[in-house]
Amino acid sequence: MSFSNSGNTGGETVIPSSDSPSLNGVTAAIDFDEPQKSYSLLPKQNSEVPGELLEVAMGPHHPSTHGVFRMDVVLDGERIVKLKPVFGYLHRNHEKIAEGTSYLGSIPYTDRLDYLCSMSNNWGYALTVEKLSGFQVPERAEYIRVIMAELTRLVNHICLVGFLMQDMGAMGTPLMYAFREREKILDLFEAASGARMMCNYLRFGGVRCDLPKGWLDEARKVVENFPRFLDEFEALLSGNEILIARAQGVGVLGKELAVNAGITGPMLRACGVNYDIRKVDKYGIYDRFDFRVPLGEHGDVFDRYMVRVLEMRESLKILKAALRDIPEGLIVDAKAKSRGLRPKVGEAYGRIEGPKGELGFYLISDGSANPYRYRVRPPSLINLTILEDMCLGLTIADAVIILGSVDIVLGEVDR
Amino acid sequence: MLGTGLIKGMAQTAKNFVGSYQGPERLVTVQYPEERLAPKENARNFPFLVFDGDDAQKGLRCVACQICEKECPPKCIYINKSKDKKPDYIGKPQFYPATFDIDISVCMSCQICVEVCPFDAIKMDKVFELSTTDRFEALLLHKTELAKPNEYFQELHPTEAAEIDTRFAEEKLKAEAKAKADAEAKAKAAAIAAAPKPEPAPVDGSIPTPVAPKTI
Amino acid sequence: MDLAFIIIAVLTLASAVAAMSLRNLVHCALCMVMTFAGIALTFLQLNAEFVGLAQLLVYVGAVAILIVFAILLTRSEDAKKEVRFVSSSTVVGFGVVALVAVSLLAAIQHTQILPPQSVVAPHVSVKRIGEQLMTNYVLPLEVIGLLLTAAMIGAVVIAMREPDPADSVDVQQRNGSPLKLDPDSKKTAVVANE
Amino acid sequence: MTGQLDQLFVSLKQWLVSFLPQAAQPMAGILLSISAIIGAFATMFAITTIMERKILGRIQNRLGPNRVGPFGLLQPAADGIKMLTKEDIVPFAADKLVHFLAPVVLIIPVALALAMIPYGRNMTAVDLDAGILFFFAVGSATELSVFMAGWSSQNKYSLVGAMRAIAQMISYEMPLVLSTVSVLMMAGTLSLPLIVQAQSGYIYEILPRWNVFTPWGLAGFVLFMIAATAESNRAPFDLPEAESEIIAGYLTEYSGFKYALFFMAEYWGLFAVSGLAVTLFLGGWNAPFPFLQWVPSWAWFFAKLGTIIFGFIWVRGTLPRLRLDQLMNFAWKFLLPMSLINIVVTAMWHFSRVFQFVGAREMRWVLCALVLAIPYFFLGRALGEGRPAKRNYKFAE
Repeated sequence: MSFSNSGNTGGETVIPSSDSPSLNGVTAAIDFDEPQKSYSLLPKQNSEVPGELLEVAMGPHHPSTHGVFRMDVVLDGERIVKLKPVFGYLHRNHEKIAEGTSYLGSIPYTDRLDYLCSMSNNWGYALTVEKLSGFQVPERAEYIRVIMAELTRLVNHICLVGFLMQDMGAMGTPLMYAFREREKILDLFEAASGARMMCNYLRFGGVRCDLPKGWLDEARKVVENFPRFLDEFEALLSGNEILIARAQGVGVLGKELAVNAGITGPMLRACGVNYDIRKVDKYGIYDRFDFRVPLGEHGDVFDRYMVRVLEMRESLKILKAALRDIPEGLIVDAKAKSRGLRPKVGEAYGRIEGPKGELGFYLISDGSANPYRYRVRPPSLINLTILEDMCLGLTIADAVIILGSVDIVLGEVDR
Repeated sequence: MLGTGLIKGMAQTAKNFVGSYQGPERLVTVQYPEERLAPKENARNFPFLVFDGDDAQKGLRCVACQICEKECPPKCIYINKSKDKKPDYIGKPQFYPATFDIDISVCMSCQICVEVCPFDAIKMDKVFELSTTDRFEALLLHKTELAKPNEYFQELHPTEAAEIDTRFAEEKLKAEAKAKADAEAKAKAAAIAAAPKPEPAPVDGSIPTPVAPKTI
Repeated sequence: MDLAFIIIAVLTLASAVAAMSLRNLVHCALCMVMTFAGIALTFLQLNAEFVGLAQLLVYVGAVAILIVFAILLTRSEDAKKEVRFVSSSTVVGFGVVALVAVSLLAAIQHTQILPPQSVVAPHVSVKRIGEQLMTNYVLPLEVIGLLLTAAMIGAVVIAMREPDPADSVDVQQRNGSPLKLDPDSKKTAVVANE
Repeated sequence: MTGQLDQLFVSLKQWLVSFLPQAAQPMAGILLSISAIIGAFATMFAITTIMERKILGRIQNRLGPNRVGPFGLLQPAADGIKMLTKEDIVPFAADKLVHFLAPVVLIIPVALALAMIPYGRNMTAVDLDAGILFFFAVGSATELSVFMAGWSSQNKYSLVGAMRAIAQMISYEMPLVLSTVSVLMMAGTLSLPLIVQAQSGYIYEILPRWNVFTPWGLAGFVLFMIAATAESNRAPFDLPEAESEIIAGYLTEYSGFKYALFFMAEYWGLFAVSGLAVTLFLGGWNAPFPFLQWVPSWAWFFAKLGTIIFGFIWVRGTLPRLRLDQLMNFAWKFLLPMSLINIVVTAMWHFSRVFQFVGAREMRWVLCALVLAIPYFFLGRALGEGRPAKRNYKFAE
């Protein structure tokens, strides 16, 4: 009988969570020094909760954990009394590798952080290196970067909504529609950079190569058709009673907790905090575009969904303007060099508004060809930290869609 | 009222169901092995080595400078420089790669080797049907498998290839002119040498400048 | 005796014995379901369609599930304790069985065996059962209905979980410890668009 | 000629049986019916799986399976071979006997239920006086098998799935049965062929007299279909096997042919319950218009069945899944009151037949529809818990 704890499925040794509930236990989940012992989240003396508890390890090969992520969940019936995110299954040593590689050599690795949004990852890293070395980005390159980053945002948000609906059990239909549109944008990426997902397109002080002939017209066509698709998408989903019932009031995240926990991106804006680095930092040429930042009010799953849909519409505005105004000219700073770059001693922190939140890169240069320290601030990881706080008291089904609405990519969480 | 949103959604899926029979706007699937989309000009997959002329090994543009080996982020290129020099495509003695292996099971198709190569010797291929049943040997490509003629490159990336070819042709012209000038100078010098006071002939700089290819 | 009857009877009895003697409670419950089904089949064989189907619907469909649920929800850890086959309760059990058997046999002995009647049983259709229930037996029906309703309300009251104040406070605190969010503020913040 | 075509299978059976000695004929007739039903529905199962994948594919703008055979039509054969040759894995800790019995216990009642349905004129395998009662009686046994599967697998997901399934099936059995009550009231019988007969004939010689074309019939049909979706564990009520939440629910530890049996039983259950819906509400094997009566009755039955299954697939391709508590709320707070109201409306309809003045028919229609629509509106609102469906979003410049 599996109501008892005898059949604990989690084999790993994990540090038991301390008593304070929020924001703990999300770092170093696997302790290699501790001798292997059987581990359980269940309270020893089961006095506080009546009835028997059931501990379930959801993941790392669970269909809805978006990769190799694990949630150790303690259930009372179907209600969650405790939840512990466990990750690290996809750790690839990105930061340490980057400290042994040249500045240029890290760009392809940044593609693989959040593999849905390689263009914005490139930009975050390039921005940091430009800060460190003082390269100027030419006009045309800035426009190209904005176009690519906003297209990436479309790709990411549309996929996210598809995945979220998949978690809600919609048989993949919204996901397939999302992928149909994503394909068109990926074609654009391929035409410009040569690869669909691992673009490796941006360079310090510009972009790697100019846009091929006719690319801008193609892009304009895609951008023109996208709103029609979004309307259809919203007709399918936004008014759907089941979606409303499932999403409204579920996984509510308070403003204060969100700010305290360092949540960024659409997650934060869904709570009603007006914080968009495109507006705050005005990096690149974002001050030239007229766009608004949609804000939610309840901080629940539905707000997170709607904020993303609205953000796509704003991105389309930016894209339209950028595709109209893009000038001719150089695509890379004449002074910039990618090979053998040795920035002067110093440190820099560059951040961009990635589709998932604030994507930051922190670099310390000791004057050599490799960075002395390289650190990524991954929005996925930091947005994941409050998972337990959003899920407590709800059911497994809710936990699955809350995880879906957080929008994580395990490549970025574990790096 | 309860159900309106559901019915709207059902209407959307019905529209897509019908639309998928009406043309490629909604049904975007391509039946892969039979139908293929034309690859984009910029598309890239795994690197190959370009050679000029007919002889794959003699005409290799690579001079084994090992920059790509050093810059490759996942370190999947293995080069052994030759001991001897081999006449380059314009007859200039250059090193050549005694071995040049790329482990495409490690390669992440980032194109950095292409970017850093000063000789336009390594380029990206578009072939993607490379699966084999052998994980090790079959995916470690050697110099012989990697070498592809310039014509192949011209086919893959016409714009870039045309640019490189014109540059090479110009350089070749320049080099020929220079060689001619050198020869003339030599002849002159010889003539002068016959005269009482000989003058040293101008010596070519030691820096190997990329020179024009033999033929295309 | 008909072959089908023998099969059904043997199965029913065997599963009844198994339901009593098996260690695993769930197995016992499943065996009991088989007994129920066997009884239902016997009814069907006697052409008592309605009773047989009602037996199936009520006992196999509802009672069995109820038993299974009860076992799952109340099962304690020490259910696997070794039970001695011969214990005082066994002796008592055999005593009860013997008493019942003796009294039954006595009753049978004292009854005059009825002459075999003609096989034409009155055709009892569902319609007739309905008519009977709504005319002659309407009072018992209503009483039973009332009783069941009362029982259901009682069950709902027992099962209804009091909204645990501790829980909601907990969640509230998690969600906004520093500023102490007013629990009502959520409602006021809703922007409705009818 | 049309009559012959209509009675094709009946006369075929009689012809085949007539070769046997008199004593063996009844038994042979029964066996023939059984094998015909099993064969027909096994084929139909195969066709439905491929059609479902094709239609879902088209809904999702894909092509669906098209590699095995012409247009992928042999896909079910390939799937069957795959299922048969797969290793049958039984978890070490599982209760082996119960684990083995669960799919068997599931398929028996489902097959029994299929025997009840009138597939055409004179085409009912078992014509019981209390046919519909039998249908529900055997249908309720499926819960047991789901419990057996979930419990015996010794897997937490399986157990959660089984609990969900049982809770869901018990809750939805109530509206399922109650929504049929109105039909039984009007037909005055529990026998399915007689219910079909009650729906034959045409109003004004052209409009079919099906139950679905009355207010109570339409409401009953919708309620029945919703409850049937839940009973057969299909989207959006597929919580017991919600793959994004509990892997595959009670099927998690099943593989190979046992899984295939579960799968088939699920589809057979779907056919049975759809067949019942056709019988109760869509006029069974009756033709929709008198001039179409030349089409054999069984063809009409299967056409209607196919339409209903297409509807199931369409819903599956569109709607996301409900949560367990919402599912329960929906059953107890919406479907149950609505089906009770529907019974009242049926009684209204029945007794208002006495009025014979001009326009009485139309008035009765409107009145009954209103009595149904108003509670529908308010119950629907109550389900949303007063939550505003539309939200406004602010924008920061």
